[in-house]
Amino acid sequence: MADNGDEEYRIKEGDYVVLKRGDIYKAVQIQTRKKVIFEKQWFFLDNAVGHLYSTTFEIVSGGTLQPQARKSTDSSSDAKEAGTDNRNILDDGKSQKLTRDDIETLKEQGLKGQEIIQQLIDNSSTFRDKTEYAQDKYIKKKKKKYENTVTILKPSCRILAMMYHGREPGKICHLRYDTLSQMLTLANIHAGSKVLVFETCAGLVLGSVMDRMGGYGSVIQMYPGGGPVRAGVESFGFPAHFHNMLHDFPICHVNALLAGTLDTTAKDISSSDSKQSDVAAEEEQTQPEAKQQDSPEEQSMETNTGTDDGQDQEKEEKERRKEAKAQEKKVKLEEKRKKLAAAAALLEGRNADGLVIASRFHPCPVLMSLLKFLSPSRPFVVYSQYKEPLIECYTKLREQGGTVNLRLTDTWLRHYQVLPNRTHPVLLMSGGGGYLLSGTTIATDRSKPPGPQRVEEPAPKRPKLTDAVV
Amino acid sequence: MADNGDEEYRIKEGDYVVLKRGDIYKAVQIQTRKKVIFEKQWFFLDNAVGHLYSTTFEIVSGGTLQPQARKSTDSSSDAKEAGTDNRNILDDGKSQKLTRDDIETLKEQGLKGQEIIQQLIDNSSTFRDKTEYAQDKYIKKKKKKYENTVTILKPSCRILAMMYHGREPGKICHLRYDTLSQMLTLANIHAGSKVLVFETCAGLVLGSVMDRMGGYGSVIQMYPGGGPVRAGVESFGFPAHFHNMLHDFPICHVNALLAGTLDTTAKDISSSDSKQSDVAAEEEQTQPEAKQQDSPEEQSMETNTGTDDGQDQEKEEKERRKEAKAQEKKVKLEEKRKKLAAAAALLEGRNADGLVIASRFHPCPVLMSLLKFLSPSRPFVVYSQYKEPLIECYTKLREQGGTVNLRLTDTWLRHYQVLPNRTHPVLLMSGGGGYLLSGTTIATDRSKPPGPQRVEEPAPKRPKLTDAVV
Amino acid sequence: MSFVEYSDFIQDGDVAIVYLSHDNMMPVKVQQGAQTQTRYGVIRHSTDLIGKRYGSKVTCSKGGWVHVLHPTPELWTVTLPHRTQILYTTDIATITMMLDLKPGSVVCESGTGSGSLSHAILRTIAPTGHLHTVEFHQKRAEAVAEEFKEHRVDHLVTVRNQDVCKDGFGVAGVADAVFLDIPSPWEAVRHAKTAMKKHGGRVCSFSPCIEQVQKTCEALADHGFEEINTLEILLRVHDVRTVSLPLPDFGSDAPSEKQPDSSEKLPAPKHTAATIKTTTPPREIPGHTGYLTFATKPRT
Amino acid sequence: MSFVEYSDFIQDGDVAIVYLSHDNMMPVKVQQGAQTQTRYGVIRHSTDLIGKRYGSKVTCSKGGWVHVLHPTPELWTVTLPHRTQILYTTDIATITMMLDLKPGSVVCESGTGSGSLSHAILRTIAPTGHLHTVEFHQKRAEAVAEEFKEHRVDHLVTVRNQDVCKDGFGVAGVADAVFLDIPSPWEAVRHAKTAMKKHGGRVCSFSPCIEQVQKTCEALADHGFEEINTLEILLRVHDVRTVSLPLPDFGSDAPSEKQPDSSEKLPAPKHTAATIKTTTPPREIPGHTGYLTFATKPRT
Repeated sequence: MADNGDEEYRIKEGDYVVLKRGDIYKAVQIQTRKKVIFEKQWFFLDNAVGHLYSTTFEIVSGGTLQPQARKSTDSSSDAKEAGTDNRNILDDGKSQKLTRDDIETLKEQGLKGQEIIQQLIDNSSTFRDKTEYAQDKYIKKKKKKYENTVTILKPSCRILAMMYHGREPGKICHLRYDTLSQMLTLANIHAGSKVLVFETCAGLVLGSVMDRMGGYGSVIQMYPGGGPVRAGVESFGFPAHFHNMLHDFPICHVNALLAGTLDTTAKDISSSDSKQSDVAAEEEQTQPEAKQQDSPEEQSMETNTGTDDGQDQEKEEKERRKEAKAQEKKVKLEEKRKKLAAAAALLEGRNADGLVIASRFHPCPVLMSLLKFLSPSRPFVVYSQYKEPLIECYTKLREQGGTVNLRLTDTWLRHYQVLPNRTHPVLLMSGGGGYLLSGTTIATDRSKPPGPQRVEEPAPKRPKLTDAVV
Repeated sequence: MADNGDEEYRIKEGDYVVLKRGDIYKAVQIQTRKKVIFEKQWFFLDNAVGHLYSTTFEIVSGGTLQPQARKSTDSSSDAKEAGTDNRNILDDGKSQKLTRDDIETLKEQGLKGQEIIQQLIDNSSTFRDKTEYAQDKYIKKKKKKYENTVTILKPSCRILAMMYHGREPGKICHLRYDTLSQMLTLANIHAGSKVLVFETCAGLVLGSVMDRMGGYGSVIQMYPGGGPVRAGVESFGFPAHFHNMLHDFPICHVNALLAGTLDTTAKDISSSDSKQSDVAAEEEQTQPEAKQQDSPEEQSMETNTGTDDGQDQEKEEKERRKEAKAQEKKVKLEEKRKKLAAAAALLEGRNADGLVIASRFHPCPVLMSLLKFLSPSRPFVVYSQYKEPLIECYTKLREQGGTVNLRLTDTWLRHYQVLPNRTHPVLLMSGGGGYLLSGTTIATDRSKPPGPQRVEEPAPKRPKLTDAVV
Repeated sequence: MSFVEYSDFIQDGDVAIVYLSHDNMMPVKVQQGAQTQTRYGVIRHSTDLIGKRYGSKVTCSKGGWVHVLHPTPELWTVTLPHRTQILYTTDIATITMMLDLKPGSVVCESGTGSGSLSHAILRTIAPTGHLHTVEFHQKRAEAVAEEFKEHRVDHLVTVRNQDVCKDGFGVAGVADAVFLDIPSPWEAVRHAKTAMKKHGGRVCSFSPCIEQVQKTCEALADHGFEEINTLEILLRVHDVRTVSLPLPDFGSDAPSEKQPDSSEKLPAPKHTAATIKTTTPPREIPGHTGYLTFATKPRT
Repeated sequence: MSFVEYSDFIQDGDVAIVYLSHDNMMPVKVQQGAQTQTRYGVIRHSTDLIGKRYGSKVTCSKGGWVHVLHPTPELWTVTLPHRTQILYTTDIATITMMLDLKPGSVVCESGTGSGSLSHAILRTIAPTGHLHTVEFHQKRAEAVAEEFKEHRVDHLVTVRNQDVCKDGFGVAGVADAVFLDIPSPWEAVRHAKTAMKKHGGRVCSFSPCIEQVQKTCEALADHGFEEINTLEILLRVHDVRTVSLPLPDFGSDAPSEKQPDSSEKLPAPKHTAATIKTTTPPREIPGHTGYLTFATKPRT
């Protein structure tokens, strides 16, 4: 534990980390005396500070973490010996020889979760005869009840993608981790490029893009509604300089920017994205309605009300506070304005290197607008939980031209159990990981209107008579 | 070969059989001196008569079949020893030591296809180093070129379904064999029931239903256009009495039948399904256009032309022939009328036990019409190559009521290579087997109009906020 | 009612399937005077079931209603009492076709388990076929035999309580098809061969693990079986949904000179969302049931 | 142009991808004075390519036209000269994420093969990472090294021509990730461990056969690797199609008393077909590429 050059691998106060138990992950920040709840257990992470990442801790009384001696947390599953079918099982309700009291006694004796589970298995007359599927279910149930270890991991794109998919798929539009990996590759995300991201996936997609760019290049987050959502980006725990590459631009100015009518010197230009906190925006994001679009109006209404009369002193006091606030607001607005101008300048060249879209919005208008910011010969990729909107994107793009290599795909992901004499695909799998439309931009002759394109993507090699080709 | 009680297992003149080589199947009838072309080779089946089904024959000179000594036709693939990767292969074009002349010499020496292939493998310096995938490709290519055996099988639903899927998927609306197996099971096809079939799958689906009913019960083929298509039914080689259970009814009379206005005593009632031969109907079936619907008119036009004037004697002769023909036609029409009346009588009770639909037509109007002929508590299943039309069916059924247990599904089929140290899924798989909508009818209160139904099929257990439930 | 023949009306002694919802059905033994409790209230057999048409809507005591369905092997599969893990309809359908089953087929099966496949086999081979099914476990053999009687298919089936690996199927030279769903199918291959007709037939083995498949394929080849073919089939369910996709607001392309309060004058956006019909897969689906290995027994 | 950095314009010495159609692309080494033959005619590098913008349309001598694309690892994967079977983008994408690759990662790979994965790794770990790739076959090692030079990524990669199972990766304690695509990965597991950082990292082995996976998982466990996880990923392509479904004619419900010639007076059916947008899968698709086994090397 006391090694040299280990500093970067040690857990520090303020670090963003991921808690892990089995397949369950949770991203948290290390904060002193901050109670953390994970898998219905609460504890404090204070003791983890100074330990190496990937250490497994036992949760002991009072929610204190105690580092575990190294060596496998899943010995109980190693000890399994499945009966392959359960032809010898009779459900007489008497298969467990340990009583509730026995278990309490074991706990009092200081037995740890894993040991209790092993006791339960040893005392189950039917466990060995159960099918593997039934055994797994049994162990999982018992583990949930009695196990009390947690491993602290350094976050990575892989871990966070698996975490969101497992815990809160609704927050990331059900984007499965392997689908995310396809997006990053199909969009050729790499250091030094300029990438546009439009996402409503809690910042997971944005963070993954930033991770793959390693702090080199620029990422412009195109965001809808009140403000950019980036909760997920924090969980990556990027070094501070990574944030220098991150820019954002509200989509409500996209048309103006494209028309060349966006005046970034205008005072109120950023009114639409001020005030509303990320948290609020994120909360809204889980709502299916497009409420966010209305919020600017609501807000300007609010700021115009009040301040009619009142008691003199209080009034003065108020006035002063108000002025200070106004001043503060002004400064903030000016900052915002500058940021917006910087992002607009990045976009104006229409020479971005990549475009990644993954949102709950209809992808078609988003894609058609944002494609205009790409250089020719650059990849783009659009995610949707549903296939139909991507069919529409495909059709529009084929009509309009300006892209090649269009492909509508999804992936099929299967995990395996590999054990001596018990190798098979895992019995439950994800139903679907969503769909992707990917392609490459090409140079269009801007002087001419986009006429009907030569049909370049040929029909399947053996065209079927019943399939009319697009 | 001379066993007792084997008669039913021997190939007879006139039998419908299936030729097999590797994964390739072809259905033919045993006919004397009839040239058969299979996998680019021609031969005569005469010699097969009297041999047992499942015998493998060698095709010798003059297209004669010679029974092969029993034992495995794929020893060349057993002899394989794959290099797992092809890291030692260099493409210098010199890997095959046998020249074209060598091979010709081998042939002259009377070596059979399989032996030549083994020679080619033995003389390939790179074969052993090739990856398995490459080896398979190599053997397949060579087999196609040099092998000349054929196995004669007794047809079965399994074999014919695999044959059509492999050879002519367009003729059976790309219905994969496993999807067909689901249909037969989901529709609870069994002896003694009364089943409606609407298909444009060359008769494969109809034949499969008849096969599962074993000659007990009744099958009513509801057919579009000029006449019922049943080429595929013949290939099953059913005993004659199976045809007693088969009825047919043209869908153009369905509305009249449902309205109670169908008069099966009317003279011209069957005019719409006379004349046009099955062959012609089948040919049309491969056309995507709904041309067939027009054909009755075209035909009546034809029969009204000609016969204006000519030489006297010829005229008389013609007249007489015409009359004979007219008489013949009358008899045929009367037969048709009787058949139609019988089918109509079967349908009128609206008490069929099952409904199977698999066609190139839009399934929605077909399903909505034909469901009316089912008893309550009976299963139905609809196949479509595409998912979208079945979504429409589902939606309509949910609006209208009268069914429960609705499920839209497809299946994913994977074959495996199981060989010592070389076990893996087969490297190529079918892209898709089509979609099924299945369900069960329930009794509807016919006195009341079908009002909005209680939503009985609940939302997914953890409804996502972004999913508006139907 | 019988599992191999439809009836129109519910009778005393029938087994009917009470349909509460898509994923909530239950089998009921119909008995004069009996009652069945559901979450919608009580069903009184004498008044609510007997004499009613299958498929009828039955109003329960609490005012909720259910439908009473005629039993089929497929409905039985999703409602039967599990005494073991069972085979589901997707695998069953494939097995039925790939074993060439039809009316008149003679089939051997082991283990019988909870009888899910057995019922589907019986449906297909009736009225002239026969099923010989072997179950190692005595209680289970008795339970399934009782069910066959209740389902009025007992004339089509013989249940044997023995160890198929040691004692075989109890018949020789009669089967058109053999099905194995046991932990060590390779130990039963020779018995399968014995049970089958001299002329030949089809065999299928179901195993969850690939090692079982490997050993079984080897045993099948050793015993002269041909056309050995292993496959896997998975069902995918598509839930039909109407979803609403919000449309983004890219703003106006006019110069942005408007004052804060001018925002009130902006015309309301024309559309704020597009509605589409689509399907979604369930979040988790069965990813594996077992491998199906088929083979042909040649003439011997 | 470089495989790790975009350029706007085509220059002498670049490798460009000529796009003829969706399934017909070819890589071209751009050289002053050179010509490339395509089915649409000749492309003259000096006039048609050099100085042009990537993504431009180029009209060939026969009047047909193509697009010239900037190379990416993904375009390279579908156009590279096959010296071996290669890894495709679907597996590559998964490998990249599951190995935690990013700028700065140090990666060991064996075998290099045709370099399909290598290029994708280099793209991801640039500009500060390094790839140590080991290829058993000398000619192949030389060919891929030459390609790395042409693609201007040679500063990021060391190619070694040796047997990884005997000689390892030629480095120790430096790798964040190791990738194995060799016939006997279990023989290279100890070398993988040696090559990896003391602190730990991720390893992946790609194998087509399950027996290879079984041995590799055992070796990984024996060498103390953790979180051993085997998975498989398959791409499904959905071809967008417009299809026309004919509507059936169920006839009129009026009494059928019409005469033969009355048929001419029937009104034409309103619709004869419905047109829908849908997707179809290709008839045959890759059903298996290989199993991907991932594991974590813990701190040692």
